[in-house]
Amino acid sequence: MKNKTTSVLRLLAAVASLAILGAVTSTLHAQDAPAAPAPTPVAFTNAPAAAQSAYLLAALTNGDPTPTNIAPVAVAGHTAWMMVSAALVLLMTLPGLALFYGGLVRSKNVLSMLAMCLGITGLVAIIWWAVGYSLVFGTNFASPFIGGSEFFFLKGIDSAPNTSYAYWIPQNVFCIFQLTFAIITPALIFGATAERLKFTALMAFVGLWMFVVYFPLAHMVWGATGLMNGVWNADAKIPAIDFAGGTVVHMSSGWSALILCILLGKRVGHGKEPMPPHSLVLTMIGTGLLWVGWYGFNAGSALAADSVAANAFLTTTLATAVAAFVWPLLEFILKGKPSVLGMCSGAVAGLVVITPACGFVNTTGAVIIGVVAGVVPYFAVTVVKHLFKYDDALDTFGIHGVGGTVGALLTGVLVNPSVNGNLVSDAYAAKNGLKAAIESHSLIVAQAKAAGITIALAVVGTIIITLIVKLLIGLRPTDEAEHQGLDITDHGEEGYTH
Amino acid sequence: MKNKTTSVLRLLAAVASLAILGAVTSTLHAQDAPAAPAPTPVAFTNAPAAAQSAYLLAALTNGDPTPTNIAPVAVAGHTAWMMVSAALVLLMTLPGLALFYGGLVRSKNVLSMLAMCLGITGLVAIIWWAVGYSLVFGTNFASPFIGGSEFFFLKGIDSAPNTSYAYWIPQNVFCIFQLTFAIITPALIFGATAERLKFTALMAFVGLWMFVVYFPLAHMVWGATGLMNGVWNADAKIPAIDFAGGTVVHMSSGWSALILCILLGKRVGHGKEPMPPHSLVLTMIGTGLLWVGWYGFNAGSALAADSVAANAFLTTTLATAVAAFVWPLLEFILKGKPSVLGMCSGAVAGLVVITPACGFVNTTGAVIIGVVAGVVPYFAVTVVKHLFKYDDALDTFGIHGVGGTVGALLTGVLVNPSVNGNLVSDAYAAKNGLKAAIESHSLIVAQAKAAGITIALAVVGTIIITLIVKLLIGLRPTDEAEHQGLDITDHGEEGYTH
Amino acid sequence: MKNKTTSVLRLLAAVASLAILGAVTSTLHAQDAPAAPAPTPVAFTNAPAAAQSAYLLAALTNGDPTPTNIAPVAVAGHTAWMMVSAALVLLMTLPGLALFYGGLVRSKNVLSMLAMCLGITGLVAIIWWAVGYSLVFGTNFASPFIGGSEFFFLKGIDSAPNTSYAYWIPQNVFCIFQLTFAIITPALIFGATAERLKFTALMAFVGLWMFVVYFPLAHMVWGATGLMNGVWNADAKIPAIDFAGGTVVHMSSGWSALILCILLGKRVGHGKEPMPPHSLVLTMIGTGLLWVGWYGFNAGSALAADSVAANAFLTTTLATAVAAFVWPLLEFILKGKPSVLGMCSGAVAGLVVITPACGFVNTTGAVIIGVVAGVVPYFAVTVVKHLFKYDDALDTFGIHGVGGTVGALLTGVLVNPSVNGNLVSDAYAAKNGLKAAIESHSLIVAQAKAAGITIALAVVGTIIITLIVKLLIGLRPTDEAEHQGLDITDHGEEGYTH
Amino acid sequence: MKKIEAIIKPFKLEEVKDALSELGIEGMTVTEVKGFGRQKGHTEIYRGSEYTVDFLPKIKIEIVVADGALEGAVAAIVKTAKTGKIGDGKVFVLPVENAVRIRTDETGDKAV
Amino acid sequence: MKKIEAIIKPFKLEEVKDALSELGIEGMTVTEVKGFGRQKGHTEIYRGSEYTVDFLPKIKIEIVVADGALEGAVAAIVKTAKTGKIGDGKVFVLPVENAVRIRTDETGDKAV
Amino acid sequence: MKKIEAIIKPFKLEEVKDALSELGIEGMTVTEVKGFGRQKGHTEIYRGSEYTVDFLPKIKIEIVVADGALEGAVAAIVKTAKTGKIGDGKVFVLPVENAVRIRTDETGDKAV
Ligand SMILES: Nc1ncnc2c1ncn2[C@@H]1O[C@H](COP(=O)(O)OP(=O)(O)O)[C@@H](O)[C@H]1O
Ligand SMILES: Nc1ncnc2c1ncn2[C@@H]1O[C@H](COP(=O)(O)OP(=O)(O)O)[C@@H](O)[C@H]1O
Ligand SMILES: Nc1ncnc2c1ncn2[C@@H]1O[C@H](COP(=O)(O)OP(=O)(O)O)[C@@H](O)[C@H]1O
Repeated sequence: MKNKTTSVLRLLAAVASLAILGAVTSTLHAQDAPAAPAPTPVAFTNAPAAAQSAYLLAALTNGDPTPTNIAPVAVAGHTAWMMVSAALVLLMTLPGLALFYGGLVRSKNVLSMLAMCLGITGLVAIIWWAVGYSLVFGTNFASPFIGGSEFFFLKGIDSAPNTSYAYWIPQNVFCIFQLTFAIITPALIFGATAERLKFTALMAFVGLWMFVVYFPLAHMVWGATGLMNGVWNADAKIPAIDFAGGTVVHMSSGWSALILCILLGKRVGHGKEPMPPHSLVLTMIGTGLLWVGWYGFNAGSALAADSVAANAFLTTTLATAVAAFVWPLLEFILKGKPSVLGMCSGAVAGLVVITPACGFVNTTGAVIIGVVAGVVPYFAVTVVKHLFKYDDALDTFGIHGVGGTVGALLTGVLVNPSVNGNLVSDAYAAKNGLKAAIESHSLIVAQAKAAGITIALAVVGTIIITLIVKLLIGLRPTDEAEHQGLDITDHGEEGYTH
Repeated sequence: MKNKTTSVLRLLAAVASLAILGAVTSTLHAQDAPAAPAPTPVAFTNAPAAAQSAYLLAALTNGDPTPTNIAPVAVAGHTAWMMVSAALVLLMTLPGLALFYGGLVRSKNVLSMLAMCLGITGLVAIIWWAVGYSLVFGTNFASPFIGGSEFFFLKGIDSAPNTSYAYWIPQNVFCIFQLTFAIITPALIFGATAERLKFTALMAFVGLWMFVVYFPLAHMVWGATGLMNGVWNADAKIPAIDFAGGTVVHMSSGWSALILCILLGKRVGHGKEPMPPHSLVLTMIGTGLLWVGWYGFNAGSALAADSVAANAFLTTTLATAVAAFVWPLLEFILKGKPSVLGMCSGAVAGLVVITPACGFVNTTGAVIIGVVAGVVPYFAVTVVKHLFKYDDALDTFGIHGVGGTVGALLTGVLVNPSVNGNLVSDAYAAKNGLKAAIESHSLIVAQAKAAGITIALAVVGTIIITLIVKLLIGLRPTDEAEHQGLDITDHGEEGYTH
Repeated sequence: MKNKTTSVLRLLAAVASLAILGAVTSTLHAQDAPAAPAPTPVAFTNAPAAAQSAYLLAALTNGDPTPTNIAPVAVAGHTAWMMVSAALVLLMTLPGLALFYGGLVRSKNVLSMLAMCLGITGLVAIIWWAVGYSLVFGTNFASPFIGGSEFFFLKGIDSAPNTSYAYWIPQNVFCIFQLTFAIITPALIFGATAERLKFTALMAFVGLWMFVVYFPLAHMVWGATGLMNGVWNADAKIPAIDFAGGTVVHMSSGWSALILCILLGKRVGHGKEPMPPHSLVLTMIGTGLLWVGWYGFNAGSALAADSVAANAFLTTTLATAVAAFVWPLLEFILKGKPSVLGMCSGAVAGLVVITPACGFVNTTGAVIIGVVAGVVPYFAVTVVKHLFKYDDALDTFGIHGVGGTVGALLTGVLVNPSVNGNLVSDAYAAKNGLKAAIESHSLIVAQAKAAGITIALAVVGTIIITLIVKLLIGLRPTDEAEHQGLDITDHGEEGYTH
Repeated sequence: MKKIEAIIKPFKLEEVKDALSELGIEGMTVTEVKGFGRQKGHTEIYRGSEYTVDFLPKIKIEIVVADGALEGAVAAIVKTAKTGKIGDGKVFVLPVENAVRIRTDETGDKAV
Repeated sequence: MKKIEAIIKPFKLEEVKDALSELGIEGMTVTEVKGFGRQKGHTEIYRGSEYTVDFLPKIKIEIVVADGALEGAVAAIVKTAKTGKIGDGKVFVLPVENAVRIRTDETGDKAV
Repeated sequence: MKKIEAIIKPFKLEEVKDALSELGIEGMTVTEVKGFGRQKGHTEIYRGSEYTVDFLPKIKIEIVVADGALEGAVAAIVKTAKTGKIGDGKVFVLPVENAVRIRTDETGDKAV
């Protein structure tokens, strides 16, 4: 057993080293993005009639208002959609993920999953307010790796748009929308470590992980000066694309989960006692809410209620439905019975794999992704996990780690600029090489680099943080406490009483 | 007993025959709708200023842009609303209906209800992508009974509007919105057959039923060339109206449910063992989610965030709340205790009955519908069912079949063109006779014809499909398996473990 | 015990009397608001091009269209947002609050909480349709205390905007949005009286309470001629502000709850038998849905998808997340274990306290409110309640009463006109003294008056209503019935069967 | 006095109860239990983890009867609970030394 | 040694437990059961289907005591569990032949 | 025949069952119970209301065996259920007068 663990860790270390090497090489020449000199905007009422009309049409269709020289403002339709989207992504965590995970553990640990989701929400929101948003979406450090300090404590953030990210939505709503991503990402990790990680250790881990893994990664992928922001950073050294978080959300959490669950060790009784889900009903409610909420996550990532959002809406639905069908179909073929957990797992896998691709692929791409999402994570969860014998309790790695990685790579293959003009924009994609990569069908190289960097950061970051937390707080409850369940030992409550 | 069944079936056969006769007569002279010659549109920037302004106002209020001669595009406010609506209707199935039904069965069958909803979602989405959408909303077959082949595999469907259906929303979102209807409709059926239908048989039934019942019916009612599409097809032979699916969704599923549950036979132990709902808490959660999701279903059926949607929003709320009050009031008067199940049943009945009417009636009409919806299905469920002794386990027929039929007819009585100008439009309603029917207060004739055709199609279709599935796969599990519960026998899982 | 109750009641009576005195004094000189003479509006197509453009921009950004002299209409983006908001607020009650409260009671009373929420929804909707909306938002009584009769039975209410309240949304949607507030407010009360109030008594109480407390209070605070409507009534005698219902919703329900639970007496076995929550899982689901739904409540109260809504969205999120973190932090420090119930309680407390302030304070104000919301209700619930020994079963007073009062007062301190220009508008705030109060940092005086009037009305109203209901129907079930649980005795059902 | 403990299949409960009522037996106590026996269980699979579930839901009925009523009661249970299929369950008889009715303090045969 | 099996009303559990603790009884085992007896049940109606529910929630307490402690324990239970209303429940006494404390292998009276 | 009633810690169930199966014991009945004993409980706090929970989840195993199998079965249970920590539980032995297998009407030792 010890040997197995060691060899897995060794393998990972090798992957990580290579990835880091790649990342460093790719970014040696990273430079500050030159600020475009903005002309003085005119007031709407002073603009010529044609400009006014063009401006209004742009406002309705998420067009670029720059030619009109009128400053964009928060506009009803897009603002409505982004508020809805932010609420939907919050719904994914509270109570979506809480129920999805909560149903899968034994009833004595159900509250520990709910507390995890609630606790992370509070903690991450506070960090986000203080520094997090700024470290991801600020730019005054002019760094491809991390944002800036200009928005610390959300200074200056109001309902005016931040046009580095979107023309027609208020920055404060953008900030909360992004917060909901920063909340669910670390929460995903703790499916792998379910039923055996102390709550205090969990919270400490999250506090560190945001700084070491999430903020840098999110900036690299989505920040205006980010290293791998192929769509919106003309200076991106790695012109990779990730529509809604294949790397930032799923790979980062999935790979961190793998490492953390290996370092943590298996649950007491693992492999001896049966540990079936205590309520697949909760898990199914969670799945439904995750699916519905994911429309905010994916279509909301267009940052407007526009054509790209509409495309993401369609592709998300198709990929998810197909995967939700394929996974239980495999069960039916291989084991004889299609299960509810299989359907739920397939749905989530579909959502995960389409995430980075949803705004970049067409209908056919979505169906292909759905099939792959129903097959690859299925085997990751039912075969690979048992082969390597790590206790990824609720299959965070199998679904989010593997699915996210597959999605990031598939996005490079199935990308289709006809659904999203930004993929070949003159302002960005033509400059940083994204357009060229797409036209030469070689985008997968950039995608692989981005995936490698993500894995490297998640693996190395998690190892370091885990060791720190272990030293300072310790990771596991006593065996006695683990038998009794974390609900009573960590929270002094029971999930259910009669 | 045998005799009872036979006589019920006979009665139904009679009704069905008459209805078919009516349908055939009405449609003998169906012809192809002549395609309106479209003038070449001008680009927005080239249009005169007045046209631009008119166009923009139309975009904001779901007006008709044809006079401006500028091609409509997907516009933020409507697109946002339709994405929300589609998500809300999906929420109705996952997890809304799953919980509503899941709570009503015994705990050993709870997963079978969840699997039903999830399985249908996957299967129907795949069929929809391949051919379903096209068979309903395509037009190249130029048939009043079925759509076309032009959209097979969603070919050519992108974020541009399909102006046969709506001016200002992307067709891909329209396609998914309609998919969510195609998902929930068959799922409703299996309330009637709960606790005793094999999962494989269920899935086979759905696969056939979509083609035999749903696609033709949805095209007839909502397709641009549909037989009974009074509002949007100038050539509709039967100028009936159905705002959000009284016939297409509730009658089709409700009447199919009646037939299927009779053919299937009663649950083992029915009438001997008590079979109370295992969790009214789940049922109530489901009710809440159905109600909330139904706003997407009803107000979303305006296909825009416009005045008609707003009216549907109001009428849906009033009818539902009134019915949710009247049903338990009846219980209180007749039995002494208002029950939670009664409140939930009343709410769903209200939602069902207002569905075809919501965009066509005013406030007072909605309140009347609410009262009727609280009374008629109440007696259908508590009296009629026991009289005829069929085992409509979760009352799909009593609520959706009866409620849908009542709603379709009441719509003909309470219709009020002042809330929806399309009811008397020159382009369609004046041509196909809808306007005349409304003005002469004889719309109920068309409504009755539409209801008759729906019943006929559902009854005959279900009989045929059921016989096929029975032959090929068999319908029921063994008695042993039924005792053990479908969760273990069909899905190899348990809903709850301790 | 008797003595304790008496002294509490005495204290309250004193507070109430003082408050009434204040209210009467403040309003002696209330006069009819003079109707502004409206110029004849021009049709959009006849307006000059500049007016058209200005009008369209106003439509997109919730601007004032008066200068353009074109009548405002329902516009897609705002209409979409308000339909979503109304649906979200309904979700807060069905099933949000039902689950939040339902999880906290013992399982034999879970249905009584669900029935309460469903029953109130039906009853209040019917009253609202008949007279309620009119009594709150009508104006033809020209009274600062109550609305008018012009909208009885929703006469004349259609999809045109009512510009006394909002320019760009349909009045029918506004009406339903406000209905959802009128539903959840009385439902909050019955957390305090859980497990021991007869259902019939509860319904009778609600029927009276709406007329005695809610309609007058809502008119005073939000009606166009309301006594304390500082933002929108130029003649408001008390220029107080309450963005989304600190007084109208939380204080009114919270203080009524305190009185009612004292008059009702404690649960049988209170303090002897353990009465732990039967399912914190339900409570947590409820919390998640409340939080998500509250975005409709708070940001929806902007009555548009505009900058103010966006600000409310941000402040709501921050205050809630901070409070959800601070409450369990206190538990951790004082008791050693952060609990899920603590996290849920903190979240709800944060939502309550930010409610009146959300559209009026900035980021920093929100964080301060979050901290206060995590601390003050915590002590109200864990210390004050035990000191005074009233049985506020689910802490309605501790969270909504105390939290609402704190929020109303803090709003006066933290108010910041830079996030909401209406606070210093020439049309209203400059006339009624709101602007002056804000500029002189003395708004807390008006806020205290408004709070005093609210408490007075709630306390006196509740005492009177309770006595009436006690006389006519009786309040409590027999001890036997209370032991058995209200689900069986009042509703003839069980929440769960196996 | 004797105590009868019968383990039966859950769906037989109503029938057994009715049969006992007809015999004039006015009280019994019922518990949901899990039974392990010759009746084989089933396999559940959760994402590749297979569990053999040998413990099947059963109902335990406990009845304390006067000695004279024993035989009839046991016979009634055996008759109505029988399906002839494996897993039908068992009836055990145990001696009881005393019984008290809490409400009345009656003891012995009068208490049951 | 004797085994006491008491069927009581659920809300009496705390009181009974406290009374027994005061007697120095340090162990007991409690089960949620359903009781059928003279106490009449209630009717539940689900959409027109009426069910008579005769099985009411009860608590079963099992205590094994040394012979000497029997009488006191039974008396304490009867006293504290009594409400005087129908359905208060029963106390049964059964003979026990041996007891083992798993932790220590102690047997007999020392084990309870 | 004897009836063994063993109260054990829940997570020991599988092990005990396997040990008994190896001895050739083919049937048993299991109930989820709550135990009160020397093992101390824990405190739960719900918004300032503190409850001491003394009733801990335990599993009760009931096995009726022929007299000859008694000793082995008890020993196996005690051995596998032991953790050495307080709260390991008890084994009680009660006399059984008869057993019937419902399916076959077999009685006595053949029935178990
Ligand atoms: N020796 C035993 N002691 C206690 N309970 C037993 C014993 N043998 C069987 N049971 C109970 O009886 C049930 C049925 O027994 P099983 O062997 O499956 O079938 P059958 O009764 O038809 O022989 C078991 O599930 C178990 O609950
Ligand atoms: N003969 C019996 N055997 C086993 N349990 C019994 C018997 N008679 C009664 N009980 C249990 O005692 C409970 C109370 O009995 P019941 O007849 O309702 O009232 P009372 O104890 O006041 O006479 C029943 O619900 C049942 O659980
Ligand atoms: N006298 C008794 N009668 C019935 N059950 C008992 C008795 N004493 C203990 N038990 C059961 O045994 C369990 C373990 O007992 P406890 O005193 O906690 O530890 P130990 O068995 O290590 O002495 C208790 O939880 C209870 O279920």
